[in-house]
Amino acid sequence: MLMPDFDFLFFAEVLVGGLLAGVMYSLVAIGFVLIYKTSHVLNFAQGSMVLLAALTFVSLLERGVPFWASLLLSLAVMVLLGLAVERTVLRPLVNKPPITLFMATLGLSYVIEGVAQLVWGTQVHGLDLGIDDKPFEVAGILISKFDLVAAGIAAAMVALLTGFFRYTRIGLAFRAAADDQLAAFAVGLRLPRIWAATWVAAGVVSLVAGLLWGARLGVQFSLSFVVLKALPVLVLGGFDSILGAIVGGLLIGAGEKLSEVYIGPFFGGGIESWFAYVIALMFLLVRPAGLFGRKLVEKA
Amino acid sequence: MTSTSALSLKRAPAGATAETSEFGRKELRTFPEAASSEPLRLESITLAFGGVTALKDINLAVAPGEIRAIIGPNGAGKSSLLNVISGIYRPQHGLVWIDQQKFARVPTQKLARLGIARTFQNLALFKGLSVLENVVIGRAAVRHANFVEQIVGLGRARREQADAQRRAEEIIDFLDLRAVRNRWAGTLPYGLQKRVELARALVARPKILLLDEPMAGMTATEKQEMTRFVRAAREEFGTTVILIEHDIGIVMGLSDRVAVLDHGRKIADGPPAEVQANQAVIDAYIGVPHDDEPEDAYA
Amino acid sequence: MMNPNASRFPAWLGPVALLAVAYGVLPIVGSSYLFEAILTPFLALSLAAVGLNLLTGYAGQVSLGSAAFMAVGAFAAYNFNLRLPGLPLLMSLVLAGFVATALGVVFGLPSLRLRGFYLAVSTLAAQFFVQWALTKFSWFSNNNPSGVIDAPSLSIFGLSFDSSIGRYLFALTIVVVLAWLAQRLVNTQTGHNFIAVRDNELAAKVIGVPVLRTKLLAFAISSFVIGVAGALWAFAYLRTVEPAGFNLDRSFQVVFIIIIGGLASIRGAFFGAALLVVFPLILSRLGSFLLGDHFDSGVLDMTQHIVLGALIIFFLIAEPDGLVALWDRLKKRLLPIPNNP
Amino acid sequence: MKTIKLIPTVGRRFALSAALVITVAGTTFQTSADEQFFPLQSYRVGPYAAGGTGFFGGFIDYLNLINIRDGGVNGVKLTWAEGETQYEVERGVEVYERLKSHPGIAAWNPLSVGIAYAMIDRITQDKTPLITVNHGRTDSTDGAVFPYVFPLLLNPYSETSAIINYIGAKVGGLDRLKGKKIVVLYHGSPYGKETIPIYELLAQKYGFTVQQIEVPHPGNEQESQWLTIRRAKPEYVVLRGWGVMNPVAIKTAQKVGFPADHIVGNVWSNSEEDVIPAGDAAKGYVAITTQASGSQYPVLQEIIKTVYGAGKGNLEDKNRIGSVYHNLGIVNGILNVEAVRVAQEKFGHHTLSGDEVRWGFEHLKLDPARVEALGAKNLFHSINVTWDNHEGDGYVTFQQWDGKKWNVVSDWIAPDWALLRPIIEKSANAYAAEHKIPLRTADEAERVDTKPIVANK
Repeated sequence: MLMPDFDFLFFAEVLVGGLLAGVMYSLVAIGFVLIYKTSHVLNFAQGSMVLLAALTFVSLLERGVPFWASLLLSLAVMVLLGLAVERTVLRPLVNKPPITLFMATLGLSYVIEGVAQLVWGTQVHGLDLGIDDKPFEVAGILISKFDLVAAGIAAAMVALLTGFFRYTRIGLAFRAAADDQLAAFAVGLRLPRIWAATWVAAGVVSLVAGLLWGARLGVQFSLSFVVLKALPVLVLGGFDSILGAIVGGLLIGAGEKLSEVYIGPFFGGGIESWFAYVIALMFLLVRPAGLFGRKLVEKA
Repeated sequence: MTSTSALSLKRAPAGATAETSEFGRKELRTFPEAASSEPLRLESITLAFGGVTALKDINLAVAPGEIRAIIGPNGAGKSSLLNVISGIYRPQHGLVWIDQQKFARVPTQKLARLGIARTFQNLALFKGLSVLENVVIGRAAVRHANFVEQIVGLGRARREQADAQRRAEEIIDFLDLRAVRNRWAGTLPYGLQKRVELARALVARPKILLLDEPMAGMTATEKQEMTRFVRAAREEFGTTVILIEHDIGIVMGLSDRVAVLDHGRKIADGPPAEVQANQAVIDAYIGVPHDDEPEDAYA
Repeated sequence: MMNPNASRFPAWLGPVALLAVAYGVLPIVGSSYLFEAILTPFLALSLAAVGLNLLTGYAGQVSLGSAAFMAVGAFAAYNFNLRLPGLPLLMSLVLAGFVATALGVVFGLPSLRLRGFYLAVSTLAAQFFVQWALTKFSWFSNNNPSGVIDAPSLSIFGLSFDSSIGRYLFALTIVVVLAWLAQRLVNTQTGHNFIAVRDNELAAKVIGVPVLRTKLLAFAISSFVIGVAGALWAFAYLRTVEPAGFNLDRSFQVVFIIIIGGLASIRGAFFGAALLVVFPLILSRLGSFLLGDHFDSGVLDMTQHIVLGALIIFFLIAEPDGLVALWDRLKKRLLPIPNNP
Repeated sequence: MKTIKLIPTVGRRFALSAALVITVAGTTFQTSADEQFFPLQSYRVGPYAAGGTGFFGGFIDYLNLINIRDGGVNGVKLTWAEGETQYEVERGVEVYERLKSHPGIAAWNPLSVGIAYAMIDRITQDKTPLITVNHGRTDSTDGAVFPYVFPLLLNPYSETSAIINYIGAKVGGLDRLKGKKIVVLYHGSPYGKETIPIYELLAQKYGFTVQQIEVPHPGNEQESQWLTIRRAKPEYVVLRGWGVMNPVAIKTAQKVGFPADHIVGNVWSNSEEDVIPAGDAAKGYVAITTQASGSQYPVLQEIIKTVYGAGKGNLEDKNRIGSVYHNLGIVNGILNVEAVRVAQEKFGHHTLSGDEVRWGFEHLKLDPARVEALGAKNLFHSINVTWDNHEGDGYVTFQQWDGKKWNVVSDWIAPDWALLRPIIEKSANAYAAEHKIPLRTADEAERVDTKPIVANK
């Protein structure tokens, strides 16, 4: 082989690839964070929401509905879903322990997956967003335009959400609810409305994630597996930090790819499926609230 | 006023023996040295969360068998103090002496074996257990049989279970809980739950009992009952009691001595009458705008 | 149907009658379909749920990795049986349980520092790691190129249990024994310690419940039971398993069983498993009956998916204590003075 | 407007769904003297639903064709019942247990490795054939050890050999493989790993280097694997994928600039569902197949005319007629029906026992002339199953995706059966030893149980 022992360029390439892959994980993780922040629920149904959003969009598109109309209709579906979830699942379960709510979202994910496939069928769809995925080279490192767009969208979304939380009235209400539900209630914030709003927001985020992941994987049942990629990100970044979701995503993405390439061969490869969890776990043992999470792990 | 508290600190053992001459008949046999020394002493405890100081240089000596109240406005640091004693918080500075042993942080897991039991401000019963089971489990610290022995139910496991059961029944009778002994703990009215918690603490026959607002949210009758039980517990078992309570009327009637905290500092410490007349205490209470907890007016 | 004076019956009558039916009546009247497709998987899943209920229902530690411990039990039993010739079958099962226990303790270690969701997510690490390891190292499957293991024939003391009834009785006996032990356990001090740690960890710690030891013990015992359940799944039910059979869906299935059946109830595990095993079959029978040839098994399955998910939400909202609570209430209505189990 | 169609579909589905929930019932098996029954462990939902609907749709379409056009096989009606498995083993077992006592079972066709494995013991006891067309356990090719299991047309080892033969042809002959580099990207599962030793063996034999890289299940992230491939600069990449791993592989290949026409997919990476989600990235991608796709073959035309014309077509989406899985289902139908026909010639034109159908499969010889007579010329090549060769020397071809459909780009290629046979026998014998199975002889294979064996207890 012509390569030297350590190929820096290759390392950099894996690193960049990993970071960009991490952005994709973050996209899903942000949806979790939104809901966790305000209602302290780990929403396992996030994956099925991603599936539903993407499937709705692509099915409408294939039935001849124009792009923007499809997007709006899918958005409407996600909004309705968010409202319905608040009404039928969250509200009756208010004041139940968080773990009960978590299990309810497990059930919810079954319902959403079932309905999505019942309505739209189980076929596999391709999804072309018109973003070219051909690579171009920067200083010898291949970079995919699609990934850059995804990263851009993720960045925009984070900026948007941060701005929203920081500067809008309802955003501040969100934060208040996140900080102290009782207090928020006391000053007259209507929690159900806030929850409904967060679920709607999470639905919108899952539409974005669904489109990007769908363009990457094709729109099919496996889309709901993306939650499994997002969970270690959340653990690492903290369940309630949007910044954590981004940084966690980057770290997990990079760590996972580098370890697969450099550590994987010692185990015969294929360690990606669990390695992210191990990274996250190790980290947790040192810092039980994740990178940016609040230190009240006990609450959960 | 600080001088008084320092004084009282030094005076404590002597005062205690005088006040509690008739307590602890049973326990004296088991722990002969306990009566002769302070069961608990705090030595310049300072505790802060982030930048906020919760406790500042607190000294407190507890005499054997006394009922010692800790009062103060909301946020004065009373609960923090109890949490330092039970090892839930680790103070930045200072020592906790329990029975001649000193701790920078009290090991919570060993608390029961150190002879300390406590109740919690917000109910901390095990909702999934019956009243009786809640009380029985109070003996956890002195049980050693492993789970296999327990499943088989022979020898040590059976003896321990029988012993715990017997003691629990005694306490249940003692605290008038017989009527509800088989109910789920979580289904009882609030006042009764507080009493069950007291039972769970007492069944361990602690030398020191820490009560965190044992009467909060109770009706007047319930408070009277509770007062009676706390007193009876001291008479019967010779337990030293440290309690936080908001109802000043009750505190003054029940306790031998009262320590007052304000903004993390101890501003007074002494017999109820003395504390009641203390200007700093009066100021502290008036200075505090308004508690949202129901609280009898001071004085 | 039920005698209103039934309250005169002693408490042991119910379980004894049930055992009499299970051992005496079913083997005579049951068909092979009943044993192979319903009862045996029902027993194995019930046992797994008993195990998880000890950990999650009683000790309050949420685990999403049950299937991993089932897999460990199955593959360990297979390997003990394969590599230690002459080892009695029961011994392989017990040893397999211990291997699962060891792994359970290792993956239970995070519980000493983590709670709630963080712990739940960390148990996923067990799920993925075990599946990976079993696939990766073909030693575990005796270098079978397909990674599939075949169960040995079931015989104890020269008695063969290889017919469908035999396998059923084999599973039944193991499940009865372990469930009985579990039932005893939850009524001992240790069982109460589990509940104490679940209900209020701090209070438990203060009164001297050894919290850390209790948590690890819960992981250990639970993993043992789940491991044996996995071995039953492999040996008595499917008779050939691949690591992929113990995937995340299986873990969720066990979680669903205890939610629907009733958390912190040994009986609940059986109720929940019965529902989860029988419900899809009823639905599919319904489907083919109603719609005959035109019936689309896809629609049916989607429906099942939706109904299952909705059931879970329903139970969490309306009956958090699960089927067991419903059953008890029903019994109470039918028998004026209930005999408490 | 196409949207209009959507509403009734959704409505119907929900109506069905609602109907299911509210009614109560049970089933009984209706029996009739001259029926041959096919129990179908189908999967129409879940992650692999696309393959399941295609395959079982094709299979049912062909059975329907025989019933409608010919009135069955020599007057014996073909019947079937479906049980949904979601590709899950225990549900497959449940369906097996449910349907196994149905009279007149011809053969089981699960199209799932896991379910097939779980059934080997059971169907051997029942003496009913288990067909694992194109997949399954390689060593079950050896009929001496596995009398009732038939990995028809292509087992995984033959697939491996055929792929290497194809790549050899592309580089200008097998001898030109020397010094070349091939990467095998395999799914992180027992299925994925099964062919590792065969690639090693062939690499040794032909002197090329092979690097085998695992993709963890489900395979929706392959960045690191493809960067490694990019660094390795192989001539060809063999994709031994599954489900979502396939389109992601193709997309990621494009991302790292690896040309799609140098990726060769195996039989689980060769369907429309594997390439459509990859969009344009899949243009030029090549995959192995035992049956060509497209609907131009006479048998498909007849199915369209006779079955779909009568409104009895099984595929909801008619565009999928002639797709890879649909055609595989049809070929599978041909093989099953012809095995029944062969057996009927020997045992009579009536409902046969499972063991009689087994005999039929063991004498299933369809030469190209017969295949043409069946209207399947160029759909598949030929098959010649014997008592000890249960694969039947299937030929394969390679197809290339042009962005819309698959086009055949090679002749019919034969795997190197002679090379593989000893390895297969060795593995089969080891299995026989471990399970204490006596090896069957040619004479024993001729002994046939004419009574159906219904193990009901």
